[in-house]
Amino acid sequence: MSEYRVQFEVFEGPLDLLLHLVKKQEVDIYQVNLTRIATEFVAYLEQMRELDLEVAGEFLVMAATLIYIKSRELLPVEKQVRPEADDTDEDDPRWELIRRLVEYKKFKDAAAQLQTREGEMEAIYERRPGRPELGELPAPRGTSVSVFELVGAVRQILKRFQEQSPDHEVMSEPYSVSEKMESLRALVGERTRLTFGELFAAARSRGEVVCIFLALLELTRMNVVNLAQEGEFAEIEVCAVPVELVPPPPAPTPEDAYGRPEANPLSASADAPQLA
Amino acid sequence: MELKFILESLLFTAPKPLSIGELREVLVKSATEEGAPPETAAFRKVPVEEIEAALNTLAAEHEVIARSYRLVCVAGAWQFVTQMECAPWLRTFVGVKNRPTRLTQPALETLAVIAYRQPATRAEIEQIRGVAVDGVMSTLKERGLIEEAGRAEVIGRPMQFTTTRAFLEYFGLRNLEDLPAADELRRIPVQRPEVLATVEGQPAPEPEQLSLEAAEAPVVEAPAVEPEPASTSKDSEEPPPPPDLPA
Amino acid sequence: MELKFILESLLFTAPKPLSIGELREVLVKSATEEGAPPETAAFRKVPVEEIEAALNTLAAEHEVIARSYRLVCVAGAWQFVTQMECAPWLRTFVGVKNRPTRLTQPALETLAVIAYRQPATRAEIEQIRGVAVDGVMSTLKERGLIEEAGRAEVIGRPMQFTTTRAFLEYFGLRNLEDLPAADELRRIPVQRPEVLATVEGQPAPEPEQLSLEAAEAPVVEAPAVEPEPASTSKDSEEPPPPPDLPA
Repeated sequence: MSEYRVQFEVFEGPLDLLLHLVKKQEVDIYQVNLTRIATEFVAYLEQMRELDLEVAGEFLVMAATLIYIKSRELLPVEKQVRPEADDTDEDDPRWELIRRLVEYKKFKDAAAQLQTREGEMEAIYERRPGRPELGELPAPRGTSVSVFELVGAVRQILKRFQEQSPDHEVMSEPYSVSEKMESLRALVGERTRLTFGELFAAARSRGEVVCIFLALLELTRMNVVNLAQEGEFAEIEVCAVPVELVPPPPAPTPEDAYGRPEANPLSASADAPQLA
Repeated sequence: MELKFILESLLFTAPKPLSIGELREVLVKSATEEGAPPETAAFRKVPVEEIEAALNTLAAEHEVIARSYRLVCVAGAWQFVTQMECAPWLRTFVGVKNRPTRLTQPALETLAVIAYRQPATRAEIEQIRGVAVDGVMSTLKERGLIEEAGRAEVIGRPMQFTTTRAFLEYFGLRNLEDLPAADELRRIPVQRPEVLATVEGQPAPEPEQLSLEAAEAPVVEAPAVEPEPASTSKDSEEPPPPPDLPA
Repeated sequence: MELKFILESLLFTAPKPLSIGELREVLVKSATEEGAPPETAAFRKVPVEEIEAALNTLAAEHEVIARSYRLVCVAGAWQFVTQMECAPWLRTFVGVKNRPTRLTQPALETLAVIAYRQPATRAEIEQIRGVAVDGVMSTLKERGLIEEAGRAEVIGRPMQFTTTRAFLEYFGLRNLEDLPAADELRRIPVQRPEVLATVEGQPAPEPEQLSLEAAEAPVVEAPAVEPEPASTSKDSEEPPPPPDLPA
């Protein structure tokens, strides 16, 4: 069978071969001379045998049907069973065969159309747009942010700059992380919530900022405080975790503490020390 | 702002096809978000039908302006795609499209039968194609183009098969109605001429309805190996046993 | 196949803006590749002027058909962009807030330094503020409040930044002269940066005294084609996939 498939790939089955023979007659499928087709079909199978090719069972079955049709045709007209009424139509094997051929041809044509479509799809490209440059809305509609905010920022910078005496020395840090944890705990207990910036407001050196930051991380891990942020650019808020909700450590609630990327203490670290 | 233009800009910006549901979601979300601009309110409760109508209008408009791209709907999702004529240059620019190898002739024929006659049993497919289809069927299943869809309520309860969403996507079809000549092939009316064979004849007035219902009649498993070749869905159509083949 | 349609399909498919040179390269490559389809031969030696003319024709055509997108040329590169009117929905679609939240203190301070000392290099800003500003800078760029404005002619040629028109709008200023006087900030001398580890980290060899007047001087050609890893990462990277829309 596989051998045959290689050699006669053109014909996908007996119906395919039949269609080919019908086409050779160059007449309408309903006008085809089935007697001739039968002869040609059998001849084709003979040829296959001579080539030592296995003939698939489906072809033999079809040959049998064709020979039966042919034998009926050979009878004298008056002895032929000629159905007159519609209800006997289906007894006519010729009709049955032609019906199958017509049906098969339609699906073969449909398959050809699918094949065309398949090829076309290889030539159609989708749009692959880049991210649109919409930017963010620079300002809420109608209102503008007060320029005083900018002035405030300028003052802040200058103040810090002046505080940094030009001859500042590196001193040993007079505070520790555990110390800062204690004061943070007290601060949060007192105020319940405060902003990230406030934590560092009093810090006077980068070393102190780092200590406060580590203390905050530790308290977050211990689930004493939560970090949250209202929106993308909002200040990070530090809130006390209500006592009754405190689960036994170490069971942090990563959702609250690290869930939002902006609230992630690690990413905030880049900006944290600037209030020192 | 007209709805169709908003939809167009969304489809133009989207890196993947968007369904009507997804488009609607953007419209609704835009209107209900905090600080939503006032113009978004108009489509806060836009009905699905309105979106669909706007999309069809858009597609028709793009057909008219005939640019190098067009708006299409494939398996319910809308997207902009290029015209085929630009392929030689896009192939250089984007690269050869990453698609699976093309289907073989038997696979395409089998797929066509399933596509038009779904749900179809293996026996029905073999009846139409006149050959066994086991190998082809498993290829099609592996490629996700067809899937099992319950059993037919006939003797033997054979498995039925339908095409998948991936089938529509593979051929770029909007839905099954979009299949070429769908109406004709779903129920093929094969008309019998009054007289067959070599004798002159005119087409009979009464068409044969080869409908889905007929196909669901009891069928023999794998008729290809059966001695009776023309065993159709209709038992009465079986021809008399064939004589022996000449040696 | 008309040249303009090929160009249109290329720009339509491209995920980034294309220069005339890049477009020409695709046309030439398509025609000279092995097994090139015959229709590609027509543009094997297409002159740059012809491409430019076709692009201008295209842009004019798109102006006329007035869709929700148009063809524009920015800094010598052509691309399709959506119309401003569709922005509220597109923002929702790509997951950008329609209403920005207030600037954080670090962002405000960084913005202040840039506003008063523009054009300012990253190193200069970090020196004045005493911290690394990468995160804040990209936030400000994303919000369109600052932009790149050429490179400083010092060792390492670091990128310089200026405030944008959006910055003026955000603070309700008519122009930069409207900024409240802050001569002190302008006068802070900048020295060699400390060991602040930043990606760019180019030590500025000389204190840069940059006044407001300097900021208004013409700036160097837009740097879009010269990607600089640290500062333009946002632009040069492949666009992130859009947020998945909930079904």
